[in-house]
Amino acid sequence: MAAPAELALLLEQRGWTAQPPTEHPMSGVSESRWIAPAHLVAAAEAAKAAGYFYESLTCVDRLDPHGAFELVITFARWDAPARVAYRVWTPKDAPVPSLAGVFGIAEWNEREAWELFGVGFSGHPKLRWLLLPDDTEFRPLLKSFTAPPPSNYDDSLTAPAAPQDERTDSHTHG
Amino acid sequence: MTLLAALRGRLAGFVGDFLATWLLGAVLIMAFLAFNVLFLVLAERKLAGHFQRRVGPMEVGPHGSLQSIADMVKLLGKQILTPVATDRFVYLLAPLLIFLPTLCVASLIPLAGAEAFANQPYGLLVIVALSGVTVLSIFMAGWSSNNKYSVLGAMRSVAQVIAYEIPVLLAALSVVMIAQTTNLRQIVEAQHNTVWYVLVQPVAAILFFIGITAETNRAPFDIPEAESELVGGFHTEYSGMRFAMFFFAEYTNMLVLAALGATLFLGGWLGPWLPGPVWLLIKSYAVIFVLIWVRWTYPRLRFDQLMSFAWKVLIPVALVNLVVTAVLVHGIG
Amino acid sequence: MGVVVPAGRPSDQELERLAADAAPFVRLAMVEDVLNLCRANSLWPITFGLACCAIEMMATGMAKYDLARFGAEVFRPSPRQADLMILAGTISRKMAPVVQTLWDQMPEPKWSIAMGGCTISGGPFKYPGEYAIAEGAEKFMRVDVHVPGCPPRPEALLAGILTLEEKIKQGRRFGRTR
Amino acid sequence: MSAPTPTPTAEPLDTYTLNMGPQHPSTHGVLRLVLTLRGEKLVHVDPVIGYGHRGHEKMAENRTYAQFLPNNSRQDYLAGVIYNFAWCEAVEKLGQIPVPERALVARVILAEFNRLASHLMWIGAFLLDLGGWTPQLYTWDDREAILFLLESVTGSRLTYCTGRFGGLSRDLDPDFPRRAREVLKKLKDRWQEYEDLVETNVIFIERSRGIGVFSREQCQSYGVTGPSLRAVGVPYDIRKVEPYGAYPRFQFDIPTRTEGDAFARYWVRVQEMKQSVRIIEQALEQLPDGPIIHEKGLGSKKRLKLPVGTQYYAVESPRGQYGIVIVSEGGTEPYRAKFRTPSYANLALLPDVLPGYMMADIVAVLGSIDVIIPEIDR
Repeated sequence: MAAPAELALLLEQRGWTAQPPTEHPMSGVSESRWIAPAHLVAAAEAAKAAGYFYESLTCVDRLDPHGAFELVITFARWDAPARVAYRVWTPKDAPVPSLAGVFGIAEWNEREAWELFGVGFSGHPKLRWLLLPDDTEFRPLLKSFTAPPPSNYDDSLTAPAAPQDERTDSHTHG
Repeated sequence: MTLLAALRGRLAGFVGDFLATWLLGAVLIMAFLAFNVLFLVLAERKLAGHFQRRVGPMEVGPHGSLQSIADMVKLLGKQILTPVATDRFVYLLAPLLIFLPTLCVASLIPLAGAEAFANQPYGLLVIVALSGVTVLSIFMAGWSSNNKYSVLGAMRSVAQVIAYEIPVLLAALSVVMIAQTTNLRQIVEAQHNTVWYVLVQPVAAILFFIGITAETNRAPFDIPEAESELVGGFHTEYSGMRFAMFFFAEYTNMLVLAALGATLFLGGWLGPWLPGPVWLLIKSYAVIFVLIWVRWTYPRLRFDQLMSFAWKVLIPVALVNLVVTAVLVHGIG
Repeated sequence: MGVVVPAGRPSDQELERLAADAAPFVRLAMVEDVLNLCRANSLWPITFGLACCAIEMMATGMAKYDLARFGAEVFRPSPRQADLMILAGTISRKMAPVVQTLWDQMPEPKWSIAMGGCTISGGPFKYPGEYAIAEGAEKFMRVDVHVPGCPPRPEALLAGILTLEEKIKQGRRFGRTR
Repeated sequence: MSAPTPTPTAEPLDTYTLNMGPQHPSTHGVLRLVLTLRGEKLVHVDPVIGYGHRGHEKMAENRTYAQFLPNNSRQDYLAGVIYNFAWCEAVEKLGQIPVPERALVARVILAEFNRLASHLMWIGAFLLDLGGWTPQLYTWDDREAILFLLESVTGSRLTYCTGRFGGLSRDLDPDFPRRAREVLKKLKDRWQEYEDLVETNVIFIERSRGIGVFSREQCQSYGVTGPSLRAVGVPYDIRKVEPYGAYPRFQFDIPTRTEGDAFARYWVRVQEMKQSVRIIEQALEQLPDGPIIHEKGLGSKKRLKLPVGTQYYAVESPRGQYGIVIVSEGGTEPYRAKFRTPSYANLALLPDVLPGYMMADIVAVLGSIDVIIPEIDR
């Protein structure tokens, strides 16, 4: 029944933690550690053994330091308000080891992250489209994505090209 | 009845005695059953409404009374689709074949004492044999419309009707054992001034009632066209007037079996003051009211539960009831 | 001279020409009116909820707002037996071809009600660069009555159905006959 | 049943695939289950989701915090108030915006009424899936009473947008407590009727006991939360485990069962409704006076900027734990917003549980876990 502090300590002893590439504070969690992608599966198994359940996977398309993905995987417990966040930093083309073997829900979360961002997951049973139609070629949640290819489901074919809305540019650099 | 006799006499002049009776009888039954379907569809929707705290159709006619006519005319005006991949001949035949048996059974129910048509010595056996034929057309409909949901519905209906035909037959048999005849008219006359058979044979009456609920595919036994599982069941692919045929057949089947139940257990046309057929109608509509009431109250049984309920509960009880009746009748007789 | 039906999805002009060719020589006004009156009073909707508006559509069918008074409470699950499609909820781009298939499967005198902002114009989910929804049902099918709102109240849907009934009674057809 | 059928793969002859397709009377929306059946017994199910995907998360990235308020209640429209308040509370927590007492208690009252309405709707839908038509009309009638009450305060019936950063947009009118107690009294009379009609009904018990049994390992592996988890015996409820808002002030307990089957989930939800009534009664007594919104919170006028950082904020919705992850770069719009919805995890468990059941049980189990499709697809 490891409290979050003990689990965090365990991760550090085993040397699975990595240096934080950005100084981005994390709140709403008891402990948050940067995990090296290579040790992700072992860390997840440690969390499962300690009684945590796989809560969520958030993929963030980071632009400011040097264009990479930040994966925030949170684990929570049933009996205590303890939430541990594993943060993984991967360059855009390097695949991350999949947790589908450890947690069942990881399969869907990873399929969604692959589909909306393009993050590669090695060892995933079958990376296929989950939410978007099977013939989509774009990754919608990337910051570089602004509009889908023209189709008759919106006004792209009929209406003249809408002037580029200034708001979508303003936020790219926060 | 005298008007009918006069009409029959004049018709006999043209086509001979037997043909005239047959023609007039057929037309009378078809007309009445068509009227009955319209009334029953409306009754079901209004009763369902009142069971569910709402008032049901109100717009068409005074207090919604012509709603089912609007439904029928709309269904008449609908485009009749025949899906390309269906087995055409069987697909087209199924709706026609579904209500022929029920019409034949309707002609066998004795309406009143002397003048009624039906005086068949083996009326009950013919009825039970014919009521097994409707499942054939349900299976044809399900199989031919080349839709997986329909095939599932068809398979289920075959298994269900076989399982529930036996309790109905055994219940009827126990009545026959007491009345010593399978002629429906004599069964009714046997109940003339003694107590009705529903009191003599309460177990058989309950079995019979459960059996006809299952035979007319009504909840809680409506698994062949289970809306929440099989989308439309066996008539998923039927549209327009063909779908209306299935509707027509279901309600006709309901009335005919209810009338049969009334004849066997509630003393068909017996009753003070009112003429015979009116009494028969009142009793069968009472049975139908309970059928509708049961439909809007109970959830649906699962397929295997339904089967085990029939084979493990209804049929053993029916057999025991038969044996007990035999011992009593032999003992007294 | 048989009416030649072009392969694939006919364009609007061909449909108008077809409708003109196939128009009956004798207009039976009386029968048309009776038929339309009966069609208007027994619209059987298809059980087809997409998103939030589906809950308001169900609320219209329930005891308080009672769609049954207009003879429309028989929700047929199979498109073959339905003659009204109430598009209740957002039509995503993955769902659009399915809606079109359902619409084609319904037998001919069929009508459709676009309920809620999403089915009229994309509603709250229409913004520049939107990738997920079809902006309105008009983009790929014929819509007879639009019921605005997000979600429209049950009374609004009832008003939509009554407007559709008026439209059927007069036998008029608006919009492209696609 | 009408979706474009996938290319026929070489499958053994004794099984066939059946599309419980995007349009089906009992998939509670546009969910498509590709069933591989042998006769009526299920061999394998592959849920295909995404037919209700609207791209909430992409929209969040070009909406300011105040502009995104209406979106949340359209994700789970049966718990619109809870979702709307979740977004407000997440932003308030990240931006340290204080909330006055009256608003905290008012939020608990509205959220619990919304939970009651959602469970009532579920009971009707669950019994409809089992084939019973009439109960839905009665449960919806109670739901309409609650919706009428909520409408008088929030102005809408389903998709609420009454939360603001720092409180509520409108104050509860003085007559609200009396009308609220009336609705509660009407509900309490109905409990007995539901108990007699449903729980002692042989067919209902026959159809729902012993099917769709979840185990604790499955729940941990798939992250199942909410009534489905409490039916397995785990008292995990965010209102107790991670108390938020004014919930610590009220006494209520978390009903659990151990069987983990469809009947247990039904029972847990009915008991949960009674607890919600208890909370509302206590909240109505302790409703303090005072402002309904904090003046610092009137952020919608000026562009609210949140400090840099990532935050996870969880709330208890009728279906389970609803988590909001806000990644802020200090701008007026969230850099990234992720919504962890309970039905996403609850549905993912089905392919493990359903094989071996018959067609009628698939419908019953799917109905018993109470999924909302746009909440899964976001």
